Amino acid sequence: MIQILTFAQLKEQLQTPCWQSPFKHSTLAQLQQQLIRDFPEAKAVIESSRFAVNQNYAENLNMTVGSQDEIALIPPVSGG
Amino acid sequence: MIQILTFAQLKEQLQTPCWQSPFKHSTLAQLQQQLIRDFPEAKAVIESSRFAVNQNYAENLNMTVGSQDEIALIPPVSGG
Amino acid sequence: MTTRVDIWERPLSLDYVMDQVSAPHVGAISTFSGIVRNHNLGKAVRYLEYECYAPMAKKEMEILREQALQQWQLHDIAMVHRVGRLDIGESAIVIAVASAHREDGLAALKYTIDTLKATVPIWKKEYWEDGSMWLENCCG
Amino acid sequence: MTTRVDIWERPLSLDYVMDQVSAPHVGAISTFSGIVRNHNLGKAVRYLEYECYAPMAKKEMEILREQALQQWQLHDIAMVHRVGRLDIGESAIVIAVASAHREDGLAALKYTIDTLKATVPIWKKEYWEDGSMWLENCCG
Repeated sequence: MIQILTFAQLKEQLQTPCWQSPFKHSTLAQLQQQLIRDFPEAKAVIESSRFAVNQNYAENLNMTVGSQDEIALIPPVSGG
Repeated sequence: MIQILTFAQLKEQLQTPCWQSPFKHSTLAQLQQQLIRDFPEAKAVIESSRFAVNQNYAENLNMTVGSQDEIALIPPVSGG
Repeated sequence: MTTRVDIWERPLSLDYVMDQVSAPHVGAISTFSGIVRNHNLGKAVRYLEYECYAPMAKKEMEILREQALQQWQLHDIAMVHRVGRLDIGESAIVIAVASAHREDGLAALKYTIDTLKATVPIWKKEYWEDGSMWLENCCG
Repeated sequence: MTTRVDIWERPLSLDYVMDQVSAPHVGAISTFSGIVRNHNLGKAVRYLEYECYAPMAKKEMEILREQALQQWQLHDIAMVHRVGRLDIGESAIVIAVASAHREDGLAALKYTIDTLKATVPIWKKEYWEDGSMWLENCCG
């Protein structure tokens, strides 16, 4: 099972700080599509968010991840 | 009599914080020439210095000044 | 990971980051403090709440710190970001850059705050009299 | 003439200039401190002596402050230069710039210190073990 950490407006819209995908392995693109299917009202913020894998931004959505990875979906940041 | 305030290396080379010209009126160019005649060993620093008249930098040496003006010769600055 | 980047839940101190970067061969210290304003986009702000993805935020701050140290001639950089509730006038971020010469320090300071605002996973929510909203650093 | 520019014979305080520019609508405070280093141009420095043409120095500082306030969107700028004998690690100049947004503040801070070093009639003499020399701000 893959878990995805969520933050800020994304966390509020998904109503959980940690969304659980049914997959054992998946590309980030598949996870994104699954999220949009489960939360169609959050499509805009999901698509404007970037994935991080093990605390590093993913370069693209082709990357395959598994249940051992720490996955986070990072909505547009507003620090500083 | 025109007085010229001096500072830093210029003050040390002229050995006075306030040099007195014999003129009542003079252009800045004439004052500069007089200074170089009196202190030939200070020619380099005199020529690299800028005149200030009444606490404003003079645009050029054509300006005529008199004994009522506050004249200063400003060597290259090094504040900050 | 050094202690030169950090995230605090308590009030920040500019003196703290300045002390961290001070040394006898430092000729210039440039600092930036990002402060909670009493208004934004025409609305009166009551307070802000900052949230972060702490381990990744520290990692990203360390990455941008290393990038700045490589790009310019610097002695050191220290920065602390605050999270939790912040009131008007309180600092959300303090950064200090120490250098021998000012040009490098000022350029690195701008790079550091610009990059932090673009990459570090920290979010702020603005609270007004009549509502609240998560913000995005779209345009600085 | 405001009290936002000054020349002190005593140790400077960054807090002093930061307090002068703080206000509830300020979102960014950028500061610069110019500090006496323990070496310069390959020589070990013991201490510095700063001298100034005080009335004109304040006037020039006020002029460049007004230029910066006109050129960028700023809340306020304050600066103090120190004169007399300064030891290693002591600040010769402190500048604080307050703005709503960081870009203006950082640009104005750079303009202020660059222009101050080029135009304000202040001079420093460096003292080493074996001599001393008046310096010139030729190249920053």
